[in-house]
Amino acid sequence: MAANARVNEIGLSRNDYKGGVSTLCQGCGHNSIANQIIAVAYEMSLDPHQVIKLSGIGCSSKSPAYFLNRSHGFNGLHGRMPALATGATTVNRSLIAIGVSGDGDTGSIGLGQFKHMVRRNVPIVYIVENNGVYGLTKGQFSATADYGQELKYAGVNELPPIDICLEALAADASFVARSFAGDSKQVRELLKAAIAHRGTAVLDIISPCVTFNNHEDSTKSYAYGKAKEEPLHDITFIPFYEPIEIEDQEPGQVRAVKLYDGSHLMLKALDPTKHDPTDRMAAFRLLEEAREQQLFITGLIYVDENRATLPEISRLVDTPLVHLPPEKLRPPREVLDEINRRLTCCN
Amino acid sequence: MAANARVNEIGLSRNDYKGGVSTLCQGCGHNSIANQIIAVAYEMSLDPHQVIKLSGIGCSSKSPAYFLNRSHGFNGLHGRMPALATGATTVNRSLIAIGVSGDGDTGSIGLGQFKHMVRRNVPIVYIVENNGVYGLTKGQFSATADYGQELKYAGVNELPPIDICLEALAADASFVARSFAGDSKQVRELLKAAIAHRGTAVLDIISPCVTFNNHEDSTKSYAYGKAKEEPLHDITFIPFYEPIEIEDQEPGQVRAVKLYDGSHLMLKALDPTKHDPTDRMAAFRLLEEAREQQLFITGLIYVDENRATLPEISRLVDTPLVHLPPEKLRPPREVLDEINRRLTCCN
Amino acid sequence: MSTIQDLPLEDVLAEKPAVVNDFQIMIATVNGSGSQTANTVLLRAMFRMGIPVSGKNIFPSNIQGLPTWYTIRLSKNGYTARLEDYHVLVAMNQQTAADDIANLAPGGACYYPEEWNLKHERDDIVYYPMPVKALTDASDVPANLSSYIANMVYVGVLATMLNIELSYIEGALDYHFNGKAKPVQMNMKVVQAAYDWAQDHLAKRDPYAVEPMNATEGRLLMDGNSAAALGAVFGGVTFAAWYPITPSTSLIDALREDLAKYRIDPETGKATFAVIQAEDEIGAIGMVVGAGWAGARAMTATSGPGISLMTEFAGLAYYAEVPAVIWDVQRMGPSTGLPTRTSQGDVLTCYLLGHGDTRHVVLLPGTINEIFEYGWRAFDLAERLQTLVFVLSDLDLGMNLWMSDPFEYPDAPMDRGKVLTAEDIERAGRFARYEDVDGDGIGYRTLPGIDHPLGAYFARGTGHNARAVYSERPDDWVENMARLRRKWETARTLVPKPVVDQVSGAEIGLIAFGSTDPCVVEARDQLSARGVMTSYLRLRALPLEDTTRRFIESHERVYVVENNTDGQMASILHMEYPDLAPRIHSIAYSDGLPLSPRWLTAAVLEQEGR
Amino acid sequence: MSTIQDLPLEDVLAEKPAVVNDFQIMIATVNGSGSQTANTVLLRAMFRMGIPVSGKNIFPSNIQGLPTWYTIRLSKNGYTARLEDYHVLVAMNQQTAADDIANLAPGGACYYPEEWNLKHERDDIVYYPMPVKALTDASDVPANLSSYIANMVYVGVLATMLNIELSYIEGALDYHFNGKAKPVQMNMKVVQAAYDWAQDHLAKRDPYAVEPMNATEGRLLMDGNSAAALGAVFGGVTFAAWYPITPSTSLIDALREDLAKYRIDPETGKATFAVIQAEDEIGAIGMVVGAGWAGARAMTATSGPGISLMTEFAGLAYYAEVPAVIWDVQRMGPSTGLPTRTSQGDVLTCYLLGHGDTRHVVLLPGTINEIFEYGWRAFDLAERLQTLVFVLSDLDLGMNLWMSDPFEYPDAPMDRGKVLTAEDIERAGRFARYEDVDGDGIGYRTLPGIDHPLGAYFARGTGHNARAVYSERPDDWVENMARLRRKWETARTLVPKPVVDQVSGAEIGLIAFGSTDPCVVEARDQLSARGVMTSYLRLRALPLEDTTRRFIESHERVYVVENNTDGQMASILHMEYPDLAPRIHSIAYSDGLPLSPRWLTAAVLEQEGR
Ligand SMILES: Cc1ncc(C[n+]2csc(CCOP(=O)(O)OP(=O)(O)O)c2C)c(N)n1
Ligand SMILES: Cc1ncc(C[n+]2csc(CCOP(=O)(O)OP(=O)(O)O)c2C)c(N)n1
Ligand code: SF4
Ligand code: SF4
Ligand SMILES: [Mg+2]
Ligand SMILES: [Mg+2]
Repeated sequence: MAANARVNEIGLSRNDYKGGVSTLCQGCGHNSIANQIIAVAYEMSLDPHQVIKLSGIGCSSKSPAYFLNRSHGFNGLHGRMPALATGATTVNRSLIAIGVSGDGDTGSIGLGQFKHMVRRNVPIVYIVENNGVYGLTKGQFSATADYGQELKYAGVNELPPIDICLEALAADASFVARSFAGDSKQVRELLKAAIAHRGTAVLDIISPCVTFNNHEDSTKSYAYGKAKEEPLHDITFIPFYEPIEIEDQEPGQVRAVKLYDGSHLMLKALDPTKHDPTDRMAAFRLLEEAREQQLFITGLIYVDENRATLPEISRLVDTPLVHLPPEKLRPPREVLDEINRRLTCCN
Repeated sequence: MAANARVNEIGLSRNDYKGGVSTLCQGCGHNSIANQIIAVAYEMSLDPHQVIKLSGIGCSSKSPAYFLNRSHGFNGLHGRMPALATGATTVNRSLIAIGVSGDGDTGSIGLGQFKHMVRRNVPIVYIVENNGVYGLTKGQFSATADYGQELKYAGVNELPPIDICLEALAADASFVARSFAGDSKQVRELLKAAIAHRGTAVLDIISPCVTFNNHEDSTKSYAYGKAKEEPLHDITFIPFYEPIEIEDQEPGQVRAVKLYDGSHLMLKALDPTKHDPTDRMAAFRLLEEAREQQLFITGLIYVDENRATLPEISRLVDTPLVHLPPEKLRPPREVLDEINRRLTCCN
Repeated sequence: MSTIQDLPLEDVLAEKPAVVNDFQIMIATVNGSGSQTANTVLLRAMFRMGIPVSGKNIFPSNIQGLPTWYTIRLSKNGYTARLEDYHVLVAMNQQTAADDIANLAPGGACYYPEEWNLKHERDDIVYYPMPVKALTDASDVPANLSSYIANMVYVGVLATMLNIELSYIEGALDYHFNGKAKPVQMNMKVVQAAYDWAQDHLAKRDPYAVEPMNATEGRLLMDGNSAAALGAVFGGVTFAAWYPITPSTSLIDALREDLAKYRIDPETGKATFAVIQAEDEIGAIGMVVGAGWAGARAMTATSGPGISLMTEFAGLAYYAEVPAVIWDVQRMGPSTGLPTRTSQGDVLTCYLLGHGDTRHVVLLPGTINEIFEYGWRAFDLAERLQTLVFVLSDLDLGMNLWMSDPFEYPDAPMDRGKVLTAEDIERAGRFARYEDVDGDGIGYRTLPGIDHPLGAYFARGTGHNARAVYSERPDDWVENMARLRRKWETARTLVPKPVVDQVSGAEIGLIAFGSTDPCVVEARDQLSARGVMTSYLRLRALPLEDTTRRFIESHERVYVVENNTDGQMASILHMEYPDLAPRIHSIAYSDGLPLSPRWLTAAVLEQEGR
Repeated sequence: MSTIQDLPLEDVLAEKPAVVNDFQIMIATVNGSGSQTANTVLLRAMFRMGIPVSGKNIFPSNIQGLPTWYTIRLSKNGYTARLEDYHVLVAMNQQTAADDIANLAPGGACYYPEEWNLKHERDDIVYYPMPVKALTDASDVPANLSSYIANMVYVGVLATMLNIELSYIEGALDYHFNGKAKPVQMNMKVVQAAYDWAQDHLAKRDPYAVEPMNATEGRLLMDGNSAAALGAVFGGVTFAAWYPITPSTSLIDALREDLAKYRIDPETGKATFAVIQAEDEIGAIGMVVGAGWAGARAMTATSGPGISLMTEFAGLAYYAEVPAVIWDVQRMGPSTGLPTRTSQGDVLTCYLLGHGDTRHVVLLPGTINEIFEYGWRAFDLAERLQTLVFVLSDLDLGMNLWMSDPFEYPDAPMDRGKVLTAEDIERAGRFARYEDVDGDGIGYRTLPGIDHPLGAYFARGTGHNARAVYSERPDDWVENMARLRRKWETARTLVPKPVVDQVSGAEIGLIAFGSTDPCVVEARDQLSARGVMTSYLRLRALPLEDTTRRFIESHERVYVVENNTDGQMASILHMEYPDLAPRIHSIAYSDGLPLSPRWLTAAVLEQEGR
């Protein structure tokens, strides 16, 4: 039986959740994430018409074109997707918003908007496809780049990285998780939890850039000693890579993932029996410790299901505002007459 | 002996550190802070010509006009002082930069720039005169407003406050302190430490707005039960207040400060014997606990004297860039000749 | 209490008969002193007497303690422009008193607190000391509240001296305090005491007086920002995002109040709208664009600095074709400029906002009525044209009180523009977002949530083809821009037409827009008294439409009058009508104050070489 | 390996004699395939043969896998504009091959990988299959590196077929790899193998060939962004802040490289400059304005979206009068538009950037030399005028390789403008920042750190008087704006004058600027061949100066040629010269590609009714 023939609860096949053909580099972690979104949307039987896809600008922000073709999408401005999402989800509270951003998009230009969106608890699954570089503009450091990391064209990064999860937490996020693009299973699980979450669900997914983040020297990795070949060509040649995929990770275990250039990324899967994700202080501690140990904690770091979302705070009617009929929007003639009466001279 | 007659180590009187006449409201906490800056600059014998005063837009951001008239000042754009400071201090590394911002300026519109400045460890004393409202635009909530607080025109604030100190810490600040405008002594002490600090020194100073933050209901305070008078006049009347001034606070003690409207602010002075300000994790814990207890920790929360500053990272020559002579700036003719030779056809 | 001084004023007064309902009062105070209530009560009292009035508040960009001036003009002829002269001065600010008095028109009246012991240096004006402190102290208002009502002293004194019946004052207070008896009473007590005191102690020695008329019956007095808010409510606004900035803040304040009044769902008690205070103007416009894309009637209000920050999003909305409404209540620029002074300095900025080849629809209301109308109509235009609509007001229009005819209920149902339903798509079997099906340059859009497999599209600011698919193809780009050009031509036919007063035989035409209308109206009368006949066209929108071309063609010289430095509207006319440009001349001035008719008359006469 | 097919081409070729040094090559690849090295090596090889060349890269806005085209034009007459036709096609992208081949000029040559087994559908072109895979596989380059050098196959084949001596290729490779022997050798091996293969297997059946000339001696080949960076270094730049954006990124990349080479202090090994990657463009311009205020020669480089974000700071710098240089390497807008396509669409935006009455100095380099020159001169202007100077380049100028004369060393010492020292102030006994001492509208400034009690001032974007003190006074505002107007008049006299080729008897004039120069130059020749004589004025800066007025006055019709949709420069001319506006016509077009002379010639003929 072909996978395509199968349908989910609402009668859609996996194909109905597909997007356009990706124009990202072969092997780019962003593509894996798009695939997991497709898988999860299919498995959860999301109605694609009720989904909106939002993004900023960057390779990562192109992703929404590569999943859920039947959903409306808005590829906005660099770093400004949070504002678009805030407006759209407020006026139509029945929509499921999936936002895809990059680390430059969210951590550099978009940091302010990101934090204010989190603070407002806008109902959105907000994915940061985090590669520590600006992919689309060819390899500058983003604000999440490792301290001391070296890139061919950008030189050495001498600034401390911004931690998307810590930032979300500090801004009172109601859902904070981290994963790795190559860990499909965990990405899917966290995506499902995020979609089920009412408010802002921040998902920081490490998604290495095969083309520009080919660092030989990274605080995330142990030294990679290969003597460098004389370059035979310049940056305009980009080799093809297979996407990285890791096996299921044991909770609590630290795993080193080998990246395209031989460098390593240190991941540590959260042990849910040891970490209580409703404990904010514990979440801070977790992130701070991981930072000191220079590894990445993956899993659900913090969740608060009780925080009111923006539409709730705004005390909106249940009907999405955009579906209100004209008579609910324009007060009747008598109201204006009464206003005129009250205002005009000389009562 | 008149205070004016006294001079400091560099032969300047206190008067030489004064600014213009304040146009802020009588009793505004911002004025007290300006006065402490004058006092500290005088006491530390700062050379006013080596000081630059920078600010954004707001009542708070007007402050630099009210101290150190002999220093250059730049009253910039709303929320964008960090960028101005970054440029100015990089090209003239001998300057002492004192920045004054507001909670709207830093916490709302300026959050992104603020955090990136902190991350770069730009050498500046960055003061946030924090009153939880937009003073200059007449009393809207800023991002640091208490959750649940009620203002006459803005209604009830349903969003969690942004904690300037926590934000600074998350962005790898090298100096984080909090104080209260009415605690002159502590403000002065922290100002001195901040000025002595090499990198970004973030000073979050609670500075109540006598005019608009006259909240009757605040998570910072115990309920204020006074039955409200029928307003005899509208918002255009602003009563005069005496500035609030508190006595020296015992370390570790919690103190309730009565504000203009009778509401209370809960302050807790840090006990330096109990808190190690070089321990980042401890600083996170401190802030998180204070948050849970709805009080404000005052004192030096975190300091790291070792983090490299932006001019250091940039490996600048010791001479301020703006003082380099032309011959250090424009390469000689021979260099261009050589470039031309290398480039031109057909070597 | 003071005694009445004797001044050798006879020479001045002898020539001057009583001046009734035709002069200007200037009230000089410091801000934060609460004079706003007193001033608007005075204004409204005279309005209720049937006298055409206008009031202008000239205030500083701080909260307390700096000079503030309020002018009240009475004009039996109905003129409402700013006069440079003032004839009655209420000097309550000692700091500026010398200047304030020096500029009082000869023969004028100067009221001041007797506590000052002012030296009466001018002998061509009348001085009236007022026992402000004594009267407030004497009032039975609790001591801690007495300073709240100090300004009522001058209200009472002026009532006596100008001849205003106290019932009008009381009515105005009642209006001001929304019928709440207690504050009305407390204030009235002071007014009455001052009134009585003046009756007893002051002899009228100046010619300025008021008399009831019948020229305001059925009219209302409102500030533009409140009218805009009300208009938006009747436009069915569902979403507003904003960031506080003078002088636009009160627009959103009013909107929030009105929405809470008129747009709470009666069944559930819940809101049929959302108003979000953004973290800055980039956030505000971003939210509005997101909401507009999702199908809401979305708006924001801001001023120059906010407009600057909205530049990038304005370009996105233009090119992705998202409807939304942006109110720019203009203040002085460049930069933060003078936050509390008026200007028409953002015309070019808004018209062209965004990098690349961008051009926006701009509405230019000139009266309170129009502000209300554009408050709702802007949404119809935005949704019909699927684009941003800027509405340019300014501090003068927005924050000052103006007379207006009552508001007219929208003359047509809301125009939600070309939005396809699932059924529409099912019928057509296809959907291409940016296809020019009707030849008017406007495509059909769908809203997120539409229940049809073909219903979705992908909005973006990057190049796209008619099916909203990313495209870098040169022909796609050119076709898209050509369609946007057609849409622009469609916009010409939909925006409000100019108001024209074509005077046969007039060689010269005046073109203006927005808040300068009262100035032009009055200057035209002054000019015609000097034998210069003028036609007048008041622009009400960009893009221009043919009326304006014809108006220019039919006059040898046209002067474009505007309250900015660079003559921005003149520049737009030059670039849009290069063939007519030589006859289009700029008369522009900007010093933070509304334009005065005297200045305009002189400027026209000078340019005309007369 | 492939055998040579026989095609009935005789009819085409019979008419066509050899076409030497006068045709265009199109190389169609996918991006990320590394063809850039092959293409520029080919270009440079022919340049080194003495043939005038120009190369244009038309690439997508992604990193890997999408169509990319590179055109190399050879023109014995020295023309460097984009041709619409191409005559030699190297088809390396199967995805676009059908279109690429369809558009090849009749009689043209099509090279393609033989692995495709391409059907030869056109009988009016010559097909040359190339054994790309076989030759790379056969090379002794390690297998894992072989795809790096696949593109060298077409370099070798073309060398044979066009008649390029391999020594030129080797020289170009040597230049490309900065003299590093190993990559040169490895690449050359493949080139040689392909060359040999073609010698043996391909018979020349098309007319296109190259021959050494002597037209490039002493000239250089460079992209504008590199020239701008070098210019800035010689301008003594000390501070650059930026945020990455195509197509300006390579300007800062080059700047960082050059600074590291030429501006490390030899004594200390430390930097005499700082380059900071900001978090966004608001940050970038803010840093630059802060640095400029503090006395540095500060610059940023960006493109349209960045310009939009800089709007508010641009207004501040204008009004607080802070010197700094902003490079706008223009790409297609509105909005994110086409990030990798060229346009001149930011002219109006930059000229007017900021709300309120704001207006900026804009430099408009048209050649690589000028870019270098303005790279340093912009600082002199900015500091002299104490204002922002925008330099408008574009993707075509900035990222493509152009021939140029060698760079000229600055003809004067750096002009740091009016900066007072402590001694100056001591002597004068006073200091007023915004006083117009010299009548040129430019005040004297001091820098932070000045050691004098009177030396400090307070910069701000709000209203201020001549002493830099906050002021809301109408007269202070008016005086300040009047002074800025005088400064603007001073700017007219300081900015580069237009370059004029006035042809006596020409009825019509062409006005252009920037990257369209090659197009205009060639079109003028075409027009004159059609009997239409034209004069030509190339603008090099705004504000306009009198040369341009006189040029327009001396022609009955003037056409403003520009690579945007709205005719933005024409609009500026209309608004600046309303009296001349009727004779100023717009010829504007923008589809992402550089303008072609054929298009311009046709457009002028059409407007001229010929
Ligand atoms: C205002 C603005 N500035 C700059 C750019 C150029 N730009 C496009 S994508 C990008 C960085 C993207 O980085 P990131 O968000 O990390 O995404 P990635 O490509 O790495 O997935 C930049 C700077 C832009 N489009 N808009
Ligand atoms: C771009 C921009 N938006 C809005 C404003 C209006 N504005 C001036 S001050 C201010 C808020 C100031 O609040 P805060 O920083 O807390 O200072 P405070 O007045 O409370 O001391 C705002 C919104 C502005 N000047 N510029
Ligand atoms: S450049 Fe990097 S981030 Fe962009 S598509 Fe390629 S691999 Fe992914
Ligand atoms: S409004 Fe508030 S913040 Fe502003 S000056 Fe007055 S008291 Fe201070
Ligand atoms: Mg990235
Ligand atoms: Mg504040």
